[in-house]
Amino acid sequence: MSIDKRAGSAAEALADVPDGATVLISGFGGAGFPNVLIRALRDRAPKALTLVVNSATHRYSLTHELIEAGLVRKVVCTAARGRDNEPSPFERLWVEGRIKLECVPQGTFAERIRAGGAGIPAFYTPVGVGTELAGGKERRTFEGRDYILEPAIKGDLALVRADAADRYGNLAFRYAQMNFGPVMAMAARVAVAEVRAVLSEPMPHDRVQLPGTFVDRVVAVGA
Amino acid sequence: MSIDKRAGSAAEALADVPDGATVLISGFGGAGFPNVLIRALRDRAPKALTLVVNSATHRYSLTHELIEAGLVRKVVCTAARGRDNEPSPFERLWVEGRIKLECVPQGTFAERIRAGGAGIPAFYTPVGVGTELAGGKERRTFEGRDYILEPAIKGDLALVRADAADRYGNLAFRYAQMNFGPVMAMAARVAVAEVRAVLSEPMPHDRVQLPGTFVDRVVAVGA
Amino acid sequence: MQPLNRLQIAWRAAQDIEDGMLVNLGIGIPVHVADYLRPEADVFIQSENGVIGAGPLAPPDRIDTDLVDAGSRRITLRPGGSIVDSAWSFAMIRGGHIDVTILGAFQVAANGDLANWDMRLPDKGPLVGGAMDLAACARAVWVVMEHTTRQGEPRLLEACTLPLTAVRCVRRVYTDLAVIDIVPAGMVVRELVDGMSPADLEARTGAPLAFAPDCRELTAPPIAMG
Amino acid sequence: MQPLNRLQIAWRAAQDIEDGMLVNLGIGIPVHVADYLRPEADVFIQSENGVIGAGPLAPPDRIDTDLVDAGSRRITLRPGGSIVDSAWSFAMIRGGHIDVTILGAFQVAANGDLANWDMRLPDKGPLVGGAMDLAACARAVWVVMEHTTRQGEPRLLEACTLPLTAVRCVRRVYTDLAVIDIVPAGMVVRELVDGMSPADLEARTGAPLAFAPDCRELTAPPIAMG
Repeated sequence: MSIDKRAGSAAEALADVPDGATVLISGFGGAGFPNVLIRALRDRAPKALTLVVNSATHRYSLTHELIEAGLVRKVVCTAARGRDNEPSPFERLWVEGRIKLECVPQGTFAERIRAGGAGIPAFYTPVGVGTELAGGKERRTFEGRDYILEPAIKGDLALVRADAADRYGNLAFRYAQMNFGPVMAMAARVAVAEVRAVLSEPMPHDRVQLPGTFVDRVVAVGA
Repeated sequence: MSIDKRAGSAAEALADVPDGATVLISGFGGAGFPNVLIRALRDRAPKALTLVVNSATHRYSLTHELIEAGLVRKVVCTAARGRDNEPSPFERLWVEGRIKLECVPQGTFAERIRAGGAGIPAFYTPVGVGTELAGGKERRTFEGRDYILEPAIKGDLALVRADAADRYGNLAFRYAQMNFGPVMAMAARVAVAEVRAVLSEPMPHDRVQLPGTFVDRVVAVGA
Repeated sequence: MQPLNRLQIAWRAAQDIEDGMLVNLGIGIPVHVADYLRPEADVFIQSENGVIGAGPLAPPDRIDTDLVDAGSRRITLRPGGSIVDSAWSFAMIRGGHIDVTILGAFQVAANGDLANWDMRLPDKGPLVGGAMDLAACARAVWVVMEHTTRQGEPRLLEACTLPLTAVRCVRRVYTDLAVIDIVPAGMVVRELVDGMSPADLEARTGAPLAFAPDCRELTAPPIAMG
Repeated sequence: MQPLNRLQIAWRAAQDIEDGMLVNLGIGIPVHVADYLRPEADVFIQSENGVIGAGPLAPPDRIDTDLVDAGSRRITLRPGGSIVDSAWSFAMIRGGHIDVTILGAFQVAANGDLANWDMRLPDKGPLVGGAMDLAACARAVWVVMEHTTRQGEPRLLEACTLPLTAVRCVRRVYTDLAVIDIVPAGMVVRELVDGMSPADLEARTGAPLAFAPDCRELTAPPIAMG
């Protein structure tokens, strides 16, 4: 039976997401948010999710809908500050103690996810040394410089946005859509991509930016 | 003054390589060997080099010429066995104790070089646990599985082969040429690429596989 | 005495960018540095979201919602520019490949400690983004900021009181009043705005200042705040 | 009694590859597994040098010296195939994304220990390549090898005597005489070549063998050694 990772709809692609799942969601700087998948996840409504997402409050991302719907137990992110004076949905729940937060420097965030997908359980980084985000972390000196130990992040599910896919799950991104997509897909047990279009032919090898071997399901959602 | 990384010749690109340099050389599986640069390095003849190269004995690579010329103090590699019954140049010097060898599993080799370029001083890996290549390395358990600590590798110089470059040092590779090129260029203080052709125009962004910000000098050498 | 406005601070920092540098610009005043680069300085601006060679803002008819910088601004890509994923982008940052990052700050200490990520506002979440990676790992860290808070409190201090971004990282500070280098002995004033005495500056600064023997006047061309 | 030849061993292993698997094949007998995959099993073959979807050897008129596998063979790329750099290739391997790796071996122990990288030959250097990464991190490790050395010494042992590649990693062994699973209790023979008694196999094996209640005949179609 030949490989075919095309799902009929976002809902179908997410039909098996369980309560308690750790969900990695791509997108940064206004590009690459898998908003169709995020909304389908909200509709499916699994409970007690842990979200691993660059921003808990980005205005172009629908991540806040998962938070507002009360589906999220914890957010691991680099940004949790809303733009407005009025608290964002995340900030409201966080101040009330109803949602947990792990704030991570962005490079450490990307590298911990990459490590999760690449079989590295932990690595040392100079980032955060001497700051409160190093609190409780092992500190170690290599060649006269201080570093802290950071653990890998893995997910049950990754939601990724790309431009094009083929039946094998190969992905091509437009411009800054890429951001966390490749590492998140690699680090998750099940990676689902929404794309503008699914090609009818296999993607040419030199256009593939993320091999389909890291992608489990693709959904065409249009522009 | 506008950026222009084009060197007039391989010799010019390597004119400042000092004795004792650590040189990373790309190429694997028969593709991506920077043989024009390797020969230019042999002609320049810096002494007491440490080579970081996938194979010390590959028949399509000219690495052996550096070894035969007596320029190499140590080789860090994944493969040091010649194909023939008769010892290869490396094996002859190694058996005589005139060259040092550090044999590294290939994924650890790639990851240590990437770490060197990515500011990671050390990371844990499951590869090699329980083998003699883990000898002397720190062992640690994460979530019930054993890992060893591996240090980063950095270089003074990287020699890389690609298909095309532009004046900014952007590189595009053909097929399996890529292999260690990106991580080696990133991990070296000075990265030199030999390419089939240097484009007269800037490379289109979606053709760039290694940004020129990691590449210092490019030399067109033809096919 | 005419302090520089925010765009003039950006202009002044831009004058120190050298040919061929790879530069990262933070959100706020720093992104405006790009507008004042000398044309002959062939600079690549890196944005944490993976854009290498960020160009000017896109004109309305050329906006592409996928071509954005880390601040979600719709930008263009300069010739020779390219885009990498976040792991590569931060490998570039953490690996020391960024020549200089220009960041905003809440506070800078005499030893180079930087606080620029968390003002501890009530009801507001933290936002660290790439600040810690950039501050800890760029080859040079320059800060552009106003010399004091709106309430007139100094931002240059003996020790930061807000949460740190990175320790001993800032090399130079551009403010509306002065250009100050941070060296092992502390803060050294290199340029001072016309009409301000060393004592005036010291009164607005929370750390000891040395004045360079060749301390010059801090000037900038007129630039209207947009 | 007709032992399988090397290509027949590869054929037998190929029969166990399931639909859609991502498979890595070692140098030697293992690469030939690709030649005997069932057409309906839509398999991607990964090669350590970054090729994902390695196809058959290139015909002479379509050889491209840049399109090679980890064994330096000039290959083709299957539809949907792509190529990544070595860091990504081994992220894929070490990260547990390879469904099965089929490797050659010098020795396999009853606890699944594998020795396949260093025969300790005089005057010959070591060659570890990607063997340790694959053996330690693929979801399943299968070995294809001849049951004994040319000198008739067993390769299946209580404990390996040659340097280990990885510990407790081998799940299944295909030899010219038998198919053997490695389970926590030790080696279990699943298939045995016609005309060989359990006692005969035990005599050629250096570790205790259990025989599955449903132990079958190991058969393969005739394949001439090229």
